[in-house]
Amino acid sequence: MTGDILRAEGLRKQFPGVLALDGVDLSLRAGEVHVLLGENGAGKSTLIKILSGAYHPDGGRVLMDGRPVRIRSAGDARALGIATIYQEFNLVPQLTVAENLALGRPPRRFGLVDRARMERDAAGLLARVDVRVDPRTPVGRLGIARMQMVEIAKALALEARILIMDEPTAVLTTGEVEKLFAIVRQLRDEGVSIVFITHHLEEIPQIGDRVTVLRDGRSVAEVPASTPHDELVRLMVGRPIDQQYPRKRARPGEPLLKVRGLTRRGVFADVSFEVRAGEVVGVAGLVGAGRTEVARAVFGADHYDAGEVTVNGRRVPPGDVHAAMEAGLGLVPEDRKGQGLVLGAAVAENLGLVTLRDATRAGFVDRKGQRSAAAKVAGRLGIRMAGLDQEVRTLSGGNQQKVVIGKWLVAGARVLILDEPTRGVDVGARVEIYQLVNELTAAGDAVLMISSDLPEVLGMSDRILVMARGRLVGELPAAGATQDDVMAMAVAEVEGGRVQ
Amino acid sequence: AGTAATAGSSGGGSSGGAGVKIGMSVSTLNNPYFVQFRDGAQAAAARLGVALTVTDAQNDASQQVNQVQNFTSQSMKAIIINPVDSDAAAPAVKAADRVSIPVIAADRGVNGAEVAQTVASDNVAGGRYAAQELAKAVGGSGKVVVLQGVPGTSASRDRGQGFTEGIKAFPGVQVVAQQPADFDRTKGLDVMTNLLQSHPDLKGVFAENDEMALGAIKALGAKAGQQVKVVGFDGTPDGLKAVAAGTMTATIAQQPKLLGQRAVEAAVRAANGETIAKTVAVPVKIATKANVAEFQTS
Amino acid sequence: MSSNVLVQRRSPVALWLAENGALVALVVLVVGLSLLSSDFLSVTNLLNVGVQAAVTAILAFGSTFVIVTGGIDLSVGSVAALSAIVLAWGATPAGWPWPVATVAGLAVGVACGLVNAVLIAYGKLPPFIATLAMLGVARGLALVISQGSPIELPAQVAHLGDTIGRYLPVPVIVMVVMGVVAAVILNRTYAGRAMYAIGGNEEAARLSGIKVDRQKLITYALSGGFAAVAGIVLASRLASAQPQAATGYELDAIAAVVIGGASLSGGKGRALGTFVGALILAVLRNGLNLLSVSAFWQQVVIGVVIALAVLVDTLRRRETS
Amino acid sequence: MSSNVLVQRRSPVALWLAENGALVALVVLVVGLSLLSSDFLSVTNLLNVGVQAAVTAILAFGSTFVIVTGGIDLSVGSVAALSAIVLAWGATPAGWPWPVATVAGLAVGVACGLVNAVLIAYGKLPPFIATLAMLGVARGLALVISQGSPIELPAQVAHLGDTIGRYLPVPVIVMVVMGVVAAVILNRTYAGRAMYAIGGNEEAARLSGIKVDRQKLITYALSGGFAAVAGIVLASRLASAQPQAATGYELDAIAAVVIGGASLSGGKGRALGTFVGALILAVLRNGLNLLSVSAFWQQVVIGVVIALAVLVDTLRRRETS
Ligand SMILES: Nc1ncnc2c1ncn2[C@@H]1O[C@H](COP(=O)(O)OP(=O)(O)OP(=O)(O)O)[C@@H](O)[C@H]1O
Ligand SMILES: Nc1ncnc2c1ncn2[C@@H]1O[C@H](COP(=O)(O)OP(=O)(O)OP(=O)(O)O)[C@@H](O)[C@H]1O
Ligand SMILES: [Mg+2]
Ligand SMILES: [Mg+2]
Repeated sequence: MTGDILRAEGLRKQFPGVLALDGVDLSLRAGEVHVLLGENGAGKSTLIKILSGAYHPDGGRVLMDGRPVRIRSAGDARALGIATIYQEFNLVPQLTVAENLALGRPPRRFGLVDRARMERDAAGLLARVDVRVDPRTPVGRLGIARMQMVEIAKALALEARILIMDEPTAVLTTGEVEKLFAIVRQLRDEGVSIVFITHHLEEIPQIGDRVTVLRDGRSVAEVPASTPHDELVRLMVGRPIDQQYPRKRARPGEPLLKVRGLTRRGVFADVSFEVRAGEVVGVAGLVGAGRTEVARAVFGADHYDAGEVTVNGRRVPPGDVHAAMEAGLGLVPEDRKGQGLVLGAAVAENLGLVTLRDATRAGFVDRKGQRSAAAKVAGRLGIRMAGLDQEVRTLSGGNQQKVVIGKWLVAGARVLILDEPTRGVDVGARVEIYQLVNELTAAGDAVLMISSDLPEVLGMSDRILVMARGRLVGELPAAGATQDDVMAMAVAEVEGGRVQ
Repeated sequence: AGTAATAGSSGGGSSGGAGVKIGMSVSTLNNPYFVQFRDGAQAAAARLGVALTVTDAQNDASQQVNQVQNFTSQSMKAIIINPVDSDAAAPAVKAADRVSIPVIAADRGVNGAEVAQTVASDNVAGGRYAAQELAKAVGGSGKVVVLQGVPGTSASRDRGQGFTEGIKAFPGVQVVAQQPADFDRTKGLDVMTNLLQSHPDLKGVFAENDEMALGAIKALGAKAGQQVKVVGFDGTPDGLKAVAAGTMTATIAQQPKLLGQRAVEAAVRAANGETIAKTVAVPVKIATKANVAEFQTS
Repeated sequence: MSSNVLVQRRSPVALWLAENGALVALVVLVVGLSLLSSDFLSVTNLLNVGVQAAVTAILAFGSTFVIVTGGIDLSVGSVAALSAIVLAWGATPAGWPWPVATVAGLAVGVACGLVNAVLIAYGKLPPFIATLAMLGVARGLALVISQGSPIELPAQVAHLGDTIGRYLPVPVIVMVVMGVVAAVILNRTYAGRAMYAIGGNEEAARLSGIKVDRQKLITYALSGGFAAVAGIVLASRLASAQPQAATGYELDAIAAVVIGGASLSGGKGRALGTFVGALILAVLRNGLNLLSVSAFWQQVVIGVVIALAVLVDTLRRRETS
Repeated sequence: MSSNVLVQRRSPVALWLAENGALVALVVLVVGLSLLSSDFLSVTNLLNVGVQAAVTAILAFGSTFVIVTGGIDLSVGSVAALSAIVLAWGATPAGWPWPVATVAGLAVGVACGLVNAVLIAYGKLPPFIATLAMLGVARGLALVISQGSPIELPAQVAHLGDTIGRYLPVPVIVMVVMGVVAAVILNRTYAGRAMYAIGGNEEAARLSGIKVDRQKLITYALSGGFAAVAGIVLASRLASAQPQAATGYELDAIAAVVIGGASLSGGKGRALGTFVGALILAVLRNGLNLLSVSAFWQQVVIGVVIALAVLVDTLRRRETS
């Protein structure tokens, strides 16, 4: 191990209205896992996009093996042996898994794409990340976690010297995280250097060797991965955070949301539960358990075949989002880019989307009122932006997530369904969101929280529902339950097996 | 004419046309002139008792070839083609010749293939008449403009050519602009409005069809027929009305109804195996205020 | 949280220009033409340009709604013709009072839009196909009703083509009014804001409680209604409704919207931009006539200038960003 | 992970049908027309339909590439005309040997496509605007070169319009060959797969090392090349190159592609679907002629049938999914 395989020195990057990087240094040794840590919008993704050729820096330089290099395109990065898994998916939904894995470099025979070989290669890669999916499935049909695993497989296929991973664990459940870590460790032992971004601080000692902390576009510290949790938080946020899960349990009142025998053929069956006023009900399960599908059906985003949903005593017709909202339901979807945000519109517009109807008098929208409401929520969630007019597309991932949650906070729903609400959100902002959940329940509203982050489910729920293969397989009181209890239930064999 | 003879045996009917199927492909029906042409043909067909199928080629030569091909597979006894383009019609006519169906060319000739008869009014000659009329109307001198039809169409080419040839005889008349208005009334209005800006001292306008002429008249307002003389082409009902009203000085009337009628008559005779003349000229006439009444009644 | 938000403010003028880039192209064009032709910059000529822009602009305002939602409306030219024909036919051969005929003409336009919307929202047809079908159907019906011949417009309606006094052409007034209506709808109403949301991300709009299907009905109905107004203005200028009027105008309308800064993938577009786009097209055609550019070259020049106009805009935008 | 996967397998036939839904519409149309007209199902007539579909189909194959990348090419009709005019002009007035003239004609088509691509990829023009500009420019140049008059085609090239023996029309052969070429490019070549990637997610394509700009050059060049072939076939059928040929064919070509199941937002589309789409349009026009539907009503009927054809497809697709 002689010195650094890659060094970044004094990188600067200016966007219109935002100085994203303001002199960032990074040193990466061969065969180490180097964690990048920082609040939402600190500049982590911008840094790695420079290293992977997606952005060009306005200042500073990058050295590989001690020599300065220019990375002008994804192709250059690839030639230098750098592979990247971006925070936002870079998959083509219409193409098959096999084609996505070979994107940009399909195997060819006599000048023509060799599909048979492509599918064989894909099967091998998928086996390596232990994902069971037909390589001929279009990627658009996969769930979000499975897509992430495909992204990982795609990066592995490049057999790079340097592997950069931007929040790969954000959308994975505990089981897959373990699998991913096993792969990472193996690669590290083979001498591959890994840059790893995460907002899950508990993952750092498990997987990392060293940590570089970014704050406001500057690198503020380089510390060993064994640095205590509180110290990392202080470096990152600039202040300590005393309680990570500040749940204040209230006494549950009347049932606000009742779901009876909800069934959608082939997806979920006979799901019944209720959520009471003042309650936070967590929903845990493995990826593909059907939690998202149930949430969407309850909210009217999808149709279902049987069962009924009542909110506050009112029956909600199936497949009617508007009626569900009228009844007092709200849904923060898991896929912020696809379902949560109008990416090309301003922050203010997005925050006002749900309340558009309420802000309308005689057909005219009170845009001033909407703006001030948006400004209030943005301030409260600490959305880091150039202004309310910034396009949501150009916000950092975590800040985009805050906008998705924010738009429902403006709306004031009685029962809020949160699907992976803190995905990609930094520790500080997470606590802010938890505080908001507390305020909602204290005011007599209810929250149904789907999360693959088990500590979060355990820490913030009052009760936990566990789903497996499209069925509700059990319920636990949050107090006293452990991660193992939940996992045991989630993987337990379901009577009847496959849902049809 | 050989084609006509061979078709005779299958005619079966007597001198009339009862039961005969005839196909007619019209270059476009988006133009009142061809609508009248069709009306004349349909009237004649009704009178003779023949079944006339009319298709609209929408000014697209290859669509017209398709339509004529389709006629041949429908076993029409005769086909009338009003070519979108004289050259481009040849392959279609050849295809009909191969299966011995007589073809009558109407309004425009067909170059490069045998037709049983061409019924047409001469657009080039019409253009020359227009030049003479306009020159006479402006008193042999002054600035004039030409509103052109859709660039590249044979009607625009021939009328424009005739006009250019004809106007040479009048050295005092100066053609100061030739601008396209696509045979369209609205475009005629807009283009004329614009030309008036750069040529306020205009004396005359030749429009390659009545639609554009009517647009130009609208643009000229009170000047039309007074300071500025407008000559159109086609003799459509609206055009003739303008001539009667004096806003249009003259239009080269082509008698489209008569054209349609003659074409059907020729087709029926060809279908019955009679020998018919190679060409029939339906005269173009100059409609002016003095004689416009004759045209309006027909 | 973050204490120092790293913000550079840009001047409002710069921002406004960045959003109305087509204006720069228009100004360049106007300056160029004034230099090339002494007739161009007269009041009468500029009014002519306004009148000649009116029909395209009104069609394009309607298309802006559709394009903002990420759709496309190819039927506007045909619908304009059909509306005018229905009006004229109602007033003259059918003998209805002219206000009834006018309402009928407008209603036909709205109805065509609604049919488009039903096919798109409920039949799930791609807007391109649904409105291409309507392009044929509306044109065909206009020809059927009129028997292929122009029909005279009732005199009261034909006044829409007049000029009030010396300097106030009614088509220009109608254009400005329709433009303001379009701007208000887009910026200030629920329907307008919903259009942007749907065009930006239809699924997100739906999950935010916007009734996407119903909003599409409104959008295409507006487009049809604007097309009807355009058709009536067009007919009034000639005092006669032509069944073949406005053929091919859909491409002009869409071009005006896109030149004005909208994106065909939806979520972007402004009434003012569309207005500028329509003016660019009208100025260009007017200028070519004034300069007596030959018929064959005109199409070449129009093509080149359209490309340049938008190129100027995109290059300038890239620099500022 | 989960041992039992919640996947329903569908039969290959059902899948194939779901992906080639337009075929169902075509079959319905053919059956309907055979019942209505006894002339329809004759060999000669079906060959006619094939010949009549050829030009649209070849244009549409080229458009498929562009639409798969999420673009649009409005210039194909004009480019077809320009290519044929250049060929004819080169061979006759200019006196080049016919193979040279033919290569020149094809090269012009490719060049037009490249200009489109440069404007789109490097000038960042919306494809709609870039190709709309080219629509005007190419048509104008065709008129300029030909002076507005048709030019005779060299006899050797005109043979492309012939029929070999009784039953083998050359345009049909050319169409089939171009279709196979398009299918192979789309399915089996790097360029083809890159088109899908760009249309599906341009950013992902770029970050996966695909040279997006270069691929766009290839895409539009192919579209231009296919347009040139279509133009030459069209001219050969008429034995003469017309400056006004193929006017408005761009909409037919796009319609064929979309009827064939492609999406204008990119990432989807197949050569076979496009072929079926072009056949639907040709069968429809042929059928209406055979049935002697009145000219005015034809446009109405074509519009209605196009809408129905795609409606059948989308409704069926909704059921199976
Ligand atoms: N294309 C862009 N245009 C304008 N601003 C941008 C753009 N991309 C990023 N930014 C801004 O740069 C800053 C840094 O963003 P970056 O995505 O690097 O943050 P991050 O550290 O990855 O945050 P997160 O943890 O939320 O993913 C943010 O303020 C963001 O809004
Ligand atoms: N092994 C699998 N292969 C293919 N598709 C699967 C598989 N498992 C689940 N799915 C699909 O994924 C859907 C489940 O969605 P999703 O993964 O979003 O569920 P979830 O429980 O919300 O999980 P999470 O939100 O944690 O990703 C089901 O509709 C199912 O068809
Ligand atoms: Mg990030
Ligand atoms: Mg989920």
